[in-house]
Amino acid sequence: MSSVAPAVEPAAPGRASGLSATFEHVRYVLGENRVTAFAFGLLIIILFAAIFGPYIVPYDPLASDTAAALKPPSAAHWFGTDQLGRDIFSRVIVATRLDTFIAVASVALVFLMGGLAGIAAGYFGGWTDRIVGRIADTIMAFPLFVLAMGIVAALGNTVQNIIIATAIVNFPLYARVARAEANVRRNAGFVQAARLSGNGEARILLVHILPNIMPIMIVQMSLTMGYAILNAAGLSFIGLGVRPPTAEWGIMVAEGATFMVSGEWWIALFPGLALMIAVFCFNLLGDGLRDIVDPQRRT
Amino acid sequence: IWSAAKADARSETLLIVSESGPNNLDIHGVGTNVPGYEVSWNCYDRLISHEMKSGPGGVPYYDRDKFKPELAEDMNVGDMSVTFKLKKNAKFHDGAPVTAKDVKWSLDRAVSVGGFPTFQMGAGSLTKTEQFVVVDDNTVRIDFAKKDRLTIPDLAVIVPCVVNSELVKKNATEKDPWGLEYTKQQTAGSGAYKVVKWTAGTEVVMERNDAWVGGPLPKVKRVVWRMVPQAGNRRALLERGDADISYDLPNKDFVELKDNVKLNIVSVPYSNGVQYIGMNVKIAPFDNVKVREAVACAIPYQKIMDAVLFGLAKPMFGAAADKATEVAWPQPTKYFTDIARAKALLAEAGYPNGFETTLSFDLGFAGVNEPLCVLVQESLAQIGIKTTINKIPGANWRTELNKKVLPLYTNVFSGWLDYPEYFFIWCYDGKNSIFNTMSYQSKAMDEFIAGAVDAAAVGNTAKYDADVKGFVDLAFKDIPRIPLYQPYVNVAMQKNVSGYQYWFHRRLDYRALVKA
Amino acid sequence: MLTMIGKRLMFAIPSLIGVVIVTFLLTRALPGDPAAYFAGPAASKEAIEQIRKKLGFDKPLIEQFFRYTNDLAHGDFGTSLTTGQPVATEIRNRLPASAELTLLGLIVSITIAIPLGVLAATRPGSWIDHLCRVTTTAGVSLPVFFTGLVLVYVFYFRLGWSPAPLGRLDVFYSAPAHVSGLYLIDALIARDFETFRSALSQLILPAATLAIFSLAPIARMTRASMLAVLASDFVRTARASGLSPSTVIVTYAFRNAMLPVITTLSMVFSFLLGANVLVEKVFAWPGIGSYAVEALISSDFAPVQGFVLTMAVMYVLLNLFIDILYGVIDPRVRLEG
Amino acid sequence: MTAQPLLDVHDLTIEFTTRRGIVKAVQHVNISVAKGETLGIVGESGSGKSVTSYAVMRILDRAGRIAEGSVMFSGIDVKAASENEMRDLRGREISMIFQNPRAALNPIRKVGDQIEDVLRQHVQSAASDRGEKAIEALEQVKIARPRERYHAYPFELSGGMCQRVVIALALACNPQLLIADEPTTGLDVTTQKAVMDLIVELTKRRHMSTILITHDLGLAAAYCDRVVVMEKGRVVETAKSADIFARPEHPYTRKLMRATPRIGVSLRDLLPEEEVALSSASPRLRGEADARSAAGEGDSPQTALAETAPHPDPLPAGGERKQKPLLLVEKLVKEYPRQGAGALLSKLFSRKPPVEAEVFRAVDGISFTVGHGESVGLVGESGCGKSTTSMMVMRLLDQSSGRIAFDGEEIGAILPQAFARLPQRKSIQMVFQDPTDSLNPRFTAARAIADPIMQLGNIRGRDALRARCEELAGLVGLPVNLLDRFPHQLSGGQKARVGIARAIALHPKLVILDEPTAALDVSVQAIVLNLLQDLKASMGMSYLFVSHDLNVVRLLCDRVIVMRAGRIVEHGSSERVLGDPQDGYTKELLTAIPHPPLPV
Ligand SMILES: Nc1ncnc2c1ncn2[C@@H]1O[C@H](COP(=O)(O)OP(=O)(O)OP(=O)(O)O)[C@@H](O)[C@H]1O
Ligand SMILES: Nc1ncnc2c1ncn2[C@@H]1O[C@H](COP(=O)(O)OP(=O)(O)OP(=O)(O)O)[C@@H](O)[C@H]1O
Ligand SMILES: [Mg+2]
Ligand SMILES: [Mg+2]
Repeated sequence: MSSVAPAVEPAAPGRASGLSATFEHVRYVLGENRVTAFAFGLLIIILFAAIFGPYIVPYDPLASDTAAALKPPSAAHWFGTDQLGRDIFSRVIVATRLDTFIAVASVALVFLMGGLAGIAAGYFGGWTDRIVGRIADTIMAFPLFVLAMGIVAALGNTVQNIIIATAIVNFPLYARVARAEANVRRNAGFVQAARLSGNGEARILLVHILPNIMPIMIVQMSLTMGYAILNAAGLSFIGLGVRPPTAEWGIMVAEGATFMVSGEWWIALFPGLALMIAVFCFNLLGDGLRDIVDPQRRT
Repeated sequence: IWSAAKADARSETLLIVSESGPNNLDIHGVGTNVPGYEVSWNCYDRLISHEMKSGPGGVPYYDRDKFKPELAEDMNVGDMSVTFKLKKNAKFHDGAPVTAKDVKWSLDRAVSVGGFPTFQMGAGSLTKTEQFVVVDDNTVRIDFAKKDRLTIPDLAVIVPCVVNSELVKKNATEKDPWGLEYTKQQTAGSGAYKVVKWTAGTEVVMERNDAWVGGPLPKVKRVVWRMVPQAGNRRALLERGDADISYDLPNKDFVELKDNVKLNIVSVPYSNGVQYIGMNVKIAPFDNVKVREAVACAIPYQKIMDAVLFGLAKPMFGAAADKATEVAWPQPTKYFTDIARAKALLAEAGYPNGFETTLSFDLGFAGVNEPLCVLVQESLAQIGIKTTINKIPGANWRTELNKKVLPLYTNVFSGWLDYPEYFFIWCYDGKNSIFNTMSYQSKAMDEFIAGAVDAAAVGNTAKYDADVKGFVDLAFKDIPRIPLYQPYVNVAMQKNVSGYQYWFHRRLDYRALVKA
Repeated sequence: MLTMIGKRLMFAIPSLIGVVIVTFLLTRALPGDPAAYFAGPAASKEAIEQIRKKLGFDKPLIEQFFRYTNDLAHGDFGTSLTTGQPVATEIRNRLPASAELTLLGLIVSITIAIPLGVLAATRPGSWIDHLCRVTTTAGVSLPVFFTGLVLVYVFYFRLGWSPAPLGRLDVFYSAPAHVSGLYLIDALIARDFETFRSALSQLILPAATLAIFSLAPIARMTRASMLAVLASDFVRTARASGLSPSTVIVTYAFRNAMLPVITTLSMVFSFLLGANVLVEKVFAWPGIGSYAVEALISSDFAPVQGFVLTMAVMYVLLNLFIDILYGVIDPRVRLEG
Repeated sequence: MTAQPLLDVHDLTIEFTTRRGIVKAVQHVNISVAKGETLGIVGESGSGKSVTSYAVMRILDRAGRIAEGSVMFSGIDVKAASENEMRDLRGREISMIFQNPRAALNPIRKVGDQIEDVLRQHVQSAASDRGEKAIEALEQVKIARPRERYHAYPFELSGGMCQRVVIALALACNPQLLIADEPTTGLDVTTQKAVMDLIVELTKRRHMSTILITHDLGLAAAYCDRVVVMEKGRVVETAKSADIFARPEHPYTRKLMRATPRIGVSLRDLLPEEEVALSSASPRLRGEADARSAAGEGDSPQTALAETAPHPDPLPAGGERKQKPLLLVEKLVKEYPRQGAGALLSKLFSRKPPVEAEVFRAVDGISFTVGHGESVGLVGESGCGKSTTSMMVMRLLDQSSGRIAFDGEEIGAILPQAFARLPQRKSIQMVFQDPTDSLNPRFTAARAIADPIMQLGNIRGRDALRARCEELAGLVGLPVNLLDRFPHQLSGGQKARVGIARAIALHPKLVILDEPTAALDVSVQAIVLNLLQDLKASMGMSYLFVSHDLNVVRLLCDRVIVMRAGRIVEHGSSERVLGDPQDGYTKELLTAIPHPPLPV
């Protein structure tokens, strides 16, 4: 019976059923806002490179060819070659996967830590709130980048530790946003109603509050994704990045920086551009998502 | 827009840029770093120094065997002692005369403070304060503990510098009897320059000591030494003519700057220095000599020379198969890149499918080490050895080496005293010094080394030559470390700067520099 | 007001304690061995052990911690291994350099971002709005070190417009007499305009680098909060009362919109202090950021601890300042305090 | 009124460009206001009242524009005037008072300064005596101690005082036309009356014209000379207010008028004529009959109920079990810590338990009962503790002291967290004040209704659940095809039904209704109230009905409890309390209600 129900209703404005309405809305926002549509396009390219990158690149990103070292961009090497004659185009493309992985993984991790802690703090208040708040305050009091450096330096510079460090550094941000959102909802009518319906506290938190906070959190995630990439790049720049010869944008920029003055601009420029485009894309997308999620809050 | 006075100041000031600066102005201090040596060398005097000769490419190069007086007026070598008469008009920066008491106090200090200075003194068999005797106000005698041909040269290195003992004692405390805290922050010597301002990590400003008697009055009045961490910026500064000298630039920059008509580039090989790949012979599978040989055959030597060093180094590989071993160090091995042979050797050693290990390097020298390791990694992968590259921050590098747990790594060693046996004592002797990072132990090796040392002391040339050839051959046969190349010291200067001299410590000697 | 300050400071104490503990543990977890470092290149194992003992690193962690906090309580931050100087002195010497740079960066950023945000908010959806969004986002998307390097390359190396990236002053100028430690201000006090110009020209590129990075959050927040305020009832009332657009925007909308922006500023400042670390490295800036990086890379405990603690205290003070500012603007907060 | 009117709106059409295309918010509207006249604009939410007034002042949103027609104000063409001319007009000639006075004032600017801003803009006084003028303006609106208030910030004033400041602001420059857009919503009934009287007095004295926008027909009729009725962007009727109740011409006006709760009518009378007929046959209401037939369901709700209801014996109101009440509340107290920094600081510094003075009693020892099948009204002005009381009874909030017995069992001692899992939870349910806020935005209507059943009910399986949801939807008259919608896709009345369906899903014995119609339009309110009435009759539930609208309570409740500042001031049967109030406060409440003229 329920399956026929939506068909009965004529598609009056604003009354389209859930999914298609969302889709409509997304399409509207993308249509209205060219910039977001553009970011969306970029995201697709980035995801494509991350997934298929290793299979489509013309050269092995790790293979050196000292005879062809430091060649400027050409038909054979679109982005030129680096000191060891590795193809920069291939390296930039292949690095997409690692960099997006670092971004996604650290964001997922901080969402699990900060997001949940923040929601619990906002919802339960009291001691939970105080403890989570104190932790967030303490982390905030650190110069964040230096904290990330410290963590990576202490734990060792592996991808895993870079992810952990980035997640920890973002903890306060997530905890605060989640806390604020949960706090305004803790006494909302629908939460009271859920209590009346016999939902336990944990269930209210996870089933009723969390999904309502998700949109805001997704925006937050998109924005911090960019920050995660920048953070990893910064760590690489001071020598705490992933291990060579792994292709990673930050490392490539840092290595290329030495060559900039001597005229081999392409070594730093292309990874730098890739880095910038990715961060740019995530940032714009975050803005766009905010539009979709909550047009009032657009910034 | 320069005012006239500023332009004047500019012509009399030398602006040096480098990556890092001193952490201590006194070489006797605890943990003084390499840039600190430069301050010590220019601001303190020693009793004697070396003469110059013409080195590779016509660059003035210190003469290992010839000494010239610095604070001493003359040197009188006896059978078991050496006597120095001090220059009468020598004065410290504060005007106090340099006396025999100061010299003894300084040498006592060097052998007493522990750590590196004491150790370096020991390399010349200078270990006890009793060896330093004040004969009169102007005369010092140094007694030999035993016959050692390194004793006199060791008096010309940086460590046995002469310190203003009265001034430092005034500032010493009970806890710090040698006044190390005081000399850490200011120079108290009689050298050609004195530090007038030091901001750690930022700049050192030195001014000429016009009353210097250690040699001809230097031409440069003022030296400003700035730390510029970014190599690109250092190059930019040079190319734009803002900096006068930079000496730690990537090799590539030096190669390219050679073509720059406005600049003057000097490249000189490190004396007694080698960059090598080390393998810990106590850790499987590197305990197997065949594995070590296989690795030696798999190193992409020429690629490293080209892509990493841009030709600015002396190859230490690929000597002709029939070439006789020389009585010299360093000298090339007979290894060259031969993947097929490497594979065969590895199979013979029982690792036909290779193995996994880590390849470590010092992040402080990442510019060279990183591409080098990436090339080595790639090449080793071809014979089945999978390596993970492990970057170790400079400060921890020594700690890690000390633990002797790194299976495979690259490093440079170079000895101040340019004698083969000096190098081998450090790096190959069974006494297992910290520079014997491979934990290599061999009775035969120890005998060759001891033999050479003794032969040198008594001047037995034939025995000496045989022993040197013996230990070099053995080192190449057992191959615990694979020499790659002899690095170059590269210095880039503006065309109007001249007078560069190469010293064993490889730091700048301002005293000879001239800015036109 | 005073009670509010007291309250704020009291609330900050637990975080500061947290910071001290975390940094202590973090630095101890660093891989280096300061004893080996101190012992020098050719030291034996025994010599290293001896130095370890002398430095107190052989003691259990708890004891080391108490020693450290005890020293801290006496104002002793320890001594840096790499530079050999007492950390407190170094921080005191270097802090003004970082502060001058960060503040100038922030000021530049604010003077650009806030008008931009206001403009974008008054014309939402217009080209200026999109331009504001895209340019500021682009700014925050660039890794700061990359921006810095490119700026140096273009403006110093290629064009020669900017002086050599050699720190705070040209080699041939001497620092003005120390009053505030900020060269710009000190030079003005000393009426030494040549030095002022030199210091300013050295500051331009690094400050611009920081400003580019911090435009986005400020502009965005300004825009968002302006939009919200412009849509609020009291702005409508003001309009309906016929107040002139400038009065409406400045007196009514802008002052209210500033409240969340000020909160953002504290975030941005803390962010900039982090970014500073990289910028200082690029521009050979003798600030505390580059100092901390070097120390961290070489596992030099004392400077890292000193740096983090200084930063944490600054952060607390900054927040206090912002709270006070908030109170000045918003009477509701004042009353609560 | 033969002379040229002060304001003449002719054939006005206003369009908004929105995400869903162009919306015509107002179409072909004609309104005129004569000098000295008070005109009421009445209509339900969204009917275009505000937009019309914004157009008059030309302060429409960026997205809106006057598409057609003209607005003439004393000879000036508002549509064509320059922005400068308009600015002179606004505030000096025409001014406006908005709903929610607190939000209408700049929160961080002293009220005196805000008044001065207007004076300065319109050069109404020299700089020197501007302050005096502002104080004078405050005096005019009868604010006590105007000199002090001059320096006050809006947050330091009560809602009523804020509204007075807004009025002072609007009248500061002696405009000719005052537009008051729902000036009293959000205020207490007693304050409401004071404010309205003030506006009328001031405008009359100054011979000003007034437009009063409201959705309360009673209010309009009581204060206006003429009333304009708007529906869906169009004016459907214009009449003298004396006539409009007597001879409503347009069906919409009639509907509105009927739906307004007033003395001497029954709940049924509130419904539109055509639906009274329908509802007498079954409790189902308009929209639901056709929806159900579309869904292919034919059973009458009573039968459906009889099959599943655990309590199939509906009791008549005030039945024989009255002696043993369903709910017994005794000496219930709720204390909150007093807020503010003082309390916070003292908490930080002292370890002593908080002393008596530091707490605030929101509910101060009240006792009452609710019998089986009885409905009890709880009335009182905002902040008197009505919601707090209901929350405690619901076990959503812990009381400070006192006891609560439900159906003979003590439930007062059970902590709110523990109560969720007890069987009694099923028996006490609640319908919330704000239907939007009480629905999870991410749950469909069906999911929302099913939630209590899934947690506490014994129906398992998707299909069974679905069937039960549809059944409940049928009961509350919610078309089945709306069950798959999300809250934002439902209208206010529909959302209210979802909330009610959810509350009755478990056959509760007691339902607490916390101002269930406060957010709804009168006509929707009428329908919902009837629905509640019918459900109660068919399911034998008891109600505790919280409201501040005495007229509504009179219609729905058997007994009334009047609260003030946490205490009960009067209680008794509805007729008695509302017909013959004993307490002074109750009397005051009653007189404050604007009474529309009775229909003939
Ligand atoms: N900025 C806007 N953009 C789009 N549509 C709008 C805008 N403002 C108002 N509307 C539409 O205009 C119509 C009339 O709105 P208006 O505010 O005049 O209603 P109202 O009669 O004042 O209702 P209420 O009693 O709720 O205040 C509504 O349907 C609304 O959706
Ligand atoms: N959590 C709380 N902390 C402190 N005070 C509170 C809290 N909740 C309510 N109050 C106070 O208790 C009093 C009673 O509030 P309650 O919500 O019961 O009023 P109400 O009669 O329902 O009013 P309304 O008609 O506005 O809903 C109010 O003065 C309110 O400010
Ligand atoms: Mg309205
Ligand atoms: Mg309430």
